[in-house]
Amino acid sequence: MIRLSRESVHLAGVPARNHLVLAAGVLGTCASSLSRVLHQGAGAVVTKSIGPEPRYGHAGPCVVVLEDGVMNAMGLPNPSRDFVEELSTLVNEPVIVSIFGGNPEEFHEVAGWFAEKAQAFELNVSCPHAAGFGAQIGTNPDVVKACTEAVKEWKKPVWVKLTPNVTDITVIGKAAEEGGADAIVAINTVRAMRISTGLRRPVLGNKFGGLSGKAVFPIAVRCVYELYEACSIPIIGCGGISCAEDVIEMMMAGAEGVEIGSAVVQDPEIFRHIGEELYAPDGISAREIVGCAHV
Amino acid sequence: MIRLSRESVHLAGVPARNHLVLAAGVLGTCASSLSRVLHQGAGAVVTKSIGPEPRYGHAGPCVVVLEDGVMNAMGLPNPSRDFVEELSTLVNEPVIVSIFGGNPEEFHEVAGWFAEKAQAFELNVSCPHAAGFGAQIGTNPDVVKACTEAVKEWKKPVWVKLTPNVTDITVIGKAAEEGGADAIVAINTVRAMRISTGLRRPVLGNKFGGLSGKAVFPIAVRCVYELYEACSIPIIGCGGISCAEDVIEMMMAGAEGVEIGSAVVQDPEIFRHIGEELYAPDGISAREIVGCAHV
Amino acid sequence: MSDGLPVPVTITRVVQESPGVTTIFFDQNFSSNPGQFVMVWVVGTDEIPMALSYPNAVTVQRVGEATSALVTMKPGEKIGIRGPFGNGFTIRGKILAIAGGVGTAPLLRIGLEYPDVTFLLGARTASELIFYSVLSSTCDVRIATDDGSAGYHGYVAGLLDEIDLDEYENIVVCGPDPMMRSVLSVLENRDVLEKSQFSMHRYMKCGVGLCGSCCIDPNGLCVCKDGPVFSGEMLLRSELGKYHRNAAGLKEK
Amino acid sequence: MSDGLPVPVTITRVVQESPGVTTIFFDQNFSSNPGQFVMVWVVGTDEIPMALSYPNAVTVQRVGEATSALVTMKPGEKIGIRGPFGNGFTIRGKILAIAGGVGTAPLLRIGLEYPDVTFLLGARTASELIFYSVLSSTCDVRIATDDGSAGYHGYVAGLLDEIDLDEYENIVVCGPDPMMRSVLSVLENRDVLEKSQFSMHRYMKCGVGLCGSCCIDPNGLCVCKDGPVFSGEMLLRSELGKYHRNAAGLKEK
Ligand SMILES: Cc1cc2nc3c(=O)[nH]c(=O)nc-3n(C[C@H](O)[C@H](O)[C@H](O)COP(=O)(O)OP(=O)(O)OC[C@H]3O[C@@H](n4cnc5c(N)ncnc54)[C@H](O)[C@@H]3O)c2cc1C
Ligand SMILES: Cc1cc2nc3c(=O)[nH]c(=O)nc-3n(C[C@H](O)[C@H](O)[C@H](O)COP(=O)(O)OP(=O)(O)OC[C@H]3O[C@@H](n4cnc5c(N)ncnc54)[C@H](O)[C@@H]3O)c2cc1C
Ligand SMILES: Cc1cc2nc3c(=O)[nH]c(=O)nc-3n(C[C@H](O)[C@H](O)[C@H](O)COP(=O)(O)O)c2cc1C
Ligand SMILES: Cc1cc2nc3c(=O)[nH]c(=O)nc-3n(C[C@H](O)[C@H](O)[C@H](O)COP(=O)(O)O)c2cc1C
Ligand code: FES
Ligand code: FES
Repeated sequence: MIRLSRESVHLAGVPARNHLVLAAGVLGTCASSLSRVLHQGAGAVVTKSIGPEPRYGHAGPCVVVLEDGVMNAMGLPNPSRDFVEELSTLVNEPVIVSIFGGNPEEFHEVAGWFAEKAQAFELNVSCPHAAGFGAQIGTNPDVVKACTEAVKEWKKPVWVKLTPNVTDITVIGKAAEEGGADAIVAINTVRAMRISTGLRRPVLGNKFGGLSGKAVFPIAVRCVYELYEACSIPIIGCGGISCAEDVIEMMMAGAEGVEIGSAVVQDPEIFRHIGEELYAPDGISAREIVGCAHV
Repeated sequence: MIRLSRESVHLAGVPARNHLVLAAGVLGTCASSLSRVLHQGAGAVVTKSIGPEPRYGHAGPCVVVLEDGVMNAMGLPNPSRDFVEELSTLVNEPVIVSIFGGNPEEFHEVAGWFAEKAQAFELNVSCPHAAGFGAQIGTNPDVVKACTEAVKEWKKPVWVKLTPNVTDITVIGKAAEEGGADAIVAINTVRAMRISTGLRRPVLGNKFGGLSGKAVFPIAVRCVYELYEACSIPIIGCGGISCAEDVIEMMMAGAEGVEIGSAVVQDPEIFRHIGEELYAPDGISAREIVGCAHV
Repeated sequence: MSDGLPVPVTITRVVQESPGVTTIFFDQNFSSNPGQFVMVWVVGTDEIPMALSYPNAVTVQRVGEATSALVTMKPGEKIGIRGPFGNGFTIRGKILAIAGGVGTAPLLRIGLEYPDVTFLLGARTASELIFYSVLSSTCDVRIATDDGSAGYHGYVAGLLDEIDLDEYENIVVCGPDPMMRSVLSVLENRDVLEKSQFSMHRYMKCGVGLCGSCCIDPNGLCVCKDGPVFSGEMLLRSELGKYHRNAAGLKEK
Repeated sequence: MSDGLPVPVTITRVVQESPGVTTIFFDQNFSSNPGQFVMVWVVGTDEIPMALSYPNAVTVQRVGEATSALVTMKPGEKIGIRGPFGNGFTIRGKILAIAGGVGTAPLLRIGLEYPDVTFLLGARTASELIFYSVLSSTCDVRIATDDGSAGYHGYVAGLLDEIDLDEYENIVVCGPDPMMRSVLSVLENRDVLEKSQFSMHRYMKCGVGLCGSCCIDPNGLCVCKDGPVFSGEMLLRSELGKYHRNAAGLKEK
């Protein structure tokens, strides 16, 4: 297997300790858990998505673990503005604040709260199961561009996280780029459902949810590959990554770094374990492989 | 587990022996293999998709088997009009001819060749990896409607098979319904890619392919559920079904019957095995459970 | 596909343990360590964490919407069970169990299945004491009520004064946060923290260490996965008894 | 994720066996039964089925684009391998192997690894005989060439006249379709079909019994999964020697 050198990395404006970033919404509601993930070897962490008002999330079940993935419909629970205080212990750490809103103004407002504390913003325009937010914004290129521009006013790096639940993801990627995004994150979860045959109804409280984990890896690689051909800004690969080999594959598709979420279910120390396998003193620079599968 | 009674079923105009249909493109190029699958217990079979000209398909690799699914980019290889002769041994069998074309006229022409022989047509407006065909048609509701109308002129049942690679699958489902479709089949494969890290390029000859098998089951259930709420014609569920319980789950989402493809890799006698588990003398009628998860 | 979907079970028996607490038995056993929990899907309402009081039962205190729906269910109705999840207690030797209110549920099996258990049972008032009779047949049970209507008059932590803690190899505790914090203080003062284990409860959505809603300060451990059972030493400098986070992640006292 | 993606291997040695046939050795062994095959990904060109002539080699006859690309590859270059796939031969006792042209490849390991093998080797002309010397060190090898430039003058089936077929417990055959059909006829006439096994080749795209491109009439079996080795009895009333289907599924003679 190809191994990478442990280099200090700038992931689209964020000084990260390595290429492995904790994905949004996973262990991301407390400063203490974010800090724990950093200590366990994540190069940077993305917070739970924070919105204009506190939300308590959908009724449960909110998560089911499948054989080869995870399905969730959390419903964007978040403490809203109180999270500014929560982050105060993490000021100089590589923390990317994920935010969402119902329109560009809300994105601008929420970002403003964190303008002092965040190293960067990640815009969640892609959650497939929260009415009025997320994917309902992220399927419209004009809105994506406007939200990106609105947050860009705070002069921080802005990553825009895309939904795969669109006919052509490159249209949305290009809109983010035009809006001034510093990076594209691909992908958020894939809209999905499972039904309990015993109870004769969808298992998630919200009925619909988002699929993540191994099952979506080939979809995520495809999206990153398509975006790499269509856009010129850096791409952060996300979706189903669970080992060092997957990281290499995502990089070859065009990702400069990766985000990892669901894999913590099988291995809470996934960042340390992937890091141990991925990096070696005689490793090569990631630059040598990013996008190399575009032949 | 719920078990069904072995009833003679009319699946959207097709007199089928049970609810389990062989999916298009799987063991579907020879009359002999179709007949074998029928003997092994399929209720009906869909042929390989047939188009206006013979095609030899994409360069290999065309298929890779993943841990939890299959990825393929066959490239719609097919013998075109010669397939009429091939089917002559199957005249009174429950055979659904899958067809594709680049426009409504081609769909009409190809269907015409089989108007005497097919029990029904399935329109492949959904293959995610053949330029100019399949999904490039199936993402446009107007074209889907026109293709359906064109084939409907032959006065045979018409099933329209949809791609999940769209922002809103119900828009396409409704277009098929307006065009006079007798059923909707959901889903075709999900656009995907894997990269060989050792060889530093996409593993499929066509680079992009379609994901099928277990990995896509939650996506297929979701699509069937959405279509059941939006459309009034029968739905045939397809995607990742590999056991009797999956069949029940698809039916609860709204499917009157199911198609099964990739699962033959793990078990070439999958139809017999699922049938043995699914049906019982004291089983209930499928009618009792189709769509029952819409609470 | 077999996977982690909720397992549908049918309720077989509903037993009222006290005015506010009901045990719901179902038709399937789940093998677990005492202290592990399951996510109970109260269909149409919510999914909530519950200790398995028996291999085939949960014991529910009615506090809000989901618990109210659950305690009014009838035999024949179905619920869904995910799990068991979490670590559970490590049990060896002579055991002191300290339970407050419905916190008795995760400790019940210890009282019933292990040979040498002293069980301290606390509640606000006599009618709220649960599992007293079943426990007295297998262990040495001592009682405390806040209002003095039965047993010791005062908090269950007060019962510890009369107990020689050196006798016990393990001290297992479950109850409301303030009760656990006060027990923790007593055990610290009497220098036996290292043999204590506390079963924590925090707002849970996933149960599998993913969503982060159950994480506790200051070390960010997941109550659902790293717990719910933690050593007293670990909890000493934790948020226990000070605050917890609600469903939105907002801190509450 | 470990799965059925092509395994990348590096070519270590390229051996020209005859003007048109080349053995490509690589740096990894694949354990297989003789007669199983792999899908060889000739990067940038195509993926094609090939017998493993050795655990770490395929022996390639140049016939078109992919085989031409493959035989001109150099040590150090990489190819991808999926498999092994298919059933392989069942081998026991004294064996008669009958090979035509590059059909020798799937039989080679039988000649080298089993104790009691008679090997009938056919080719169009002397220079096209492959593996003669390596096989003669381990088996009784007899030769036939269409042009009489070495050994028996005529088709390899002709060699059967001089052989007492009752001596053999298994008869294994691989070669071009017409050659296999003629061997099949001889074996039928001499009433030994039930101990014969033929390795078939048909157009293959998936190798795993999914796409249907390799199916044979009249029973619709997949050469890639149910075969490539079939009993002579099964093939008697098959399409063998009459037609096959090409990549588009069109019948060809
Ligand atoms: C590991 C664990 C084991 C538990 N075991 C038991 C038990 O055996 N018996 C029992 O009666 N109770 C148990 N609980 C507490 C029980 O989960 C809550 O009482 C229940 O969730 C309340 O739901 P509700 O809809 O009725 O109340 P709500 O009105 O929704 O909330 C009332 C209060 O209950 C708590 N709560 C609500 N939802 C949750 C949730 N998803 N996770 C955690 N707490 C929540 C909150 O503090 C909330 O303020 C346990 C909790 C945990 C974490
Ligand atoms: C199970 C099996 C084992 C084989 N073992 C060997 C071997 O050990 N050595 C060897 O030299 N050859 C072997 N072959 C034949 C080999 O696969 C073909 O010669 C090769 O695929 C030709 O590819 P090409 O691109 O060079 O030729 P093309 O120009 O593409 O085609 C030339 C002819 O080769 C055949 N062919 C082409 N592609 C395929 C394909 N995907 N599957 C099957 N046949 C194809 C067709 O008959 C075609 O007409 C085997 C075939 C099978 C099915
Ligand atoms: C429980 C859970 C909660 C999530 N919450 C968020 C969120 O708040 N914001 C967001 O942008 N993505 C969220 N996601 C999506 C992940 O960040 C990630 O895009 C997705 O899970 C795919 O990556 P994975 O396969 O590595 O998990 C969530 C995913 C899960 C499983
Ligand atoms: C090898 C292969 C070839 C396929 N060819 C076709 C085809 O020609 N036409 C079509 O409509 N669908 C085709 N499909 C899609 C399947 O019919 C089916 O929609 C998809 O595989 C999902 O079902 P499954 O998970 O049960 O395989 C093909 C799928 C595979 C794996
Ligand atoms: S409940 Fe989700 S991490 Fe504990
Ligand atoms: S090659 Fe696909 S079924 Fe045999």
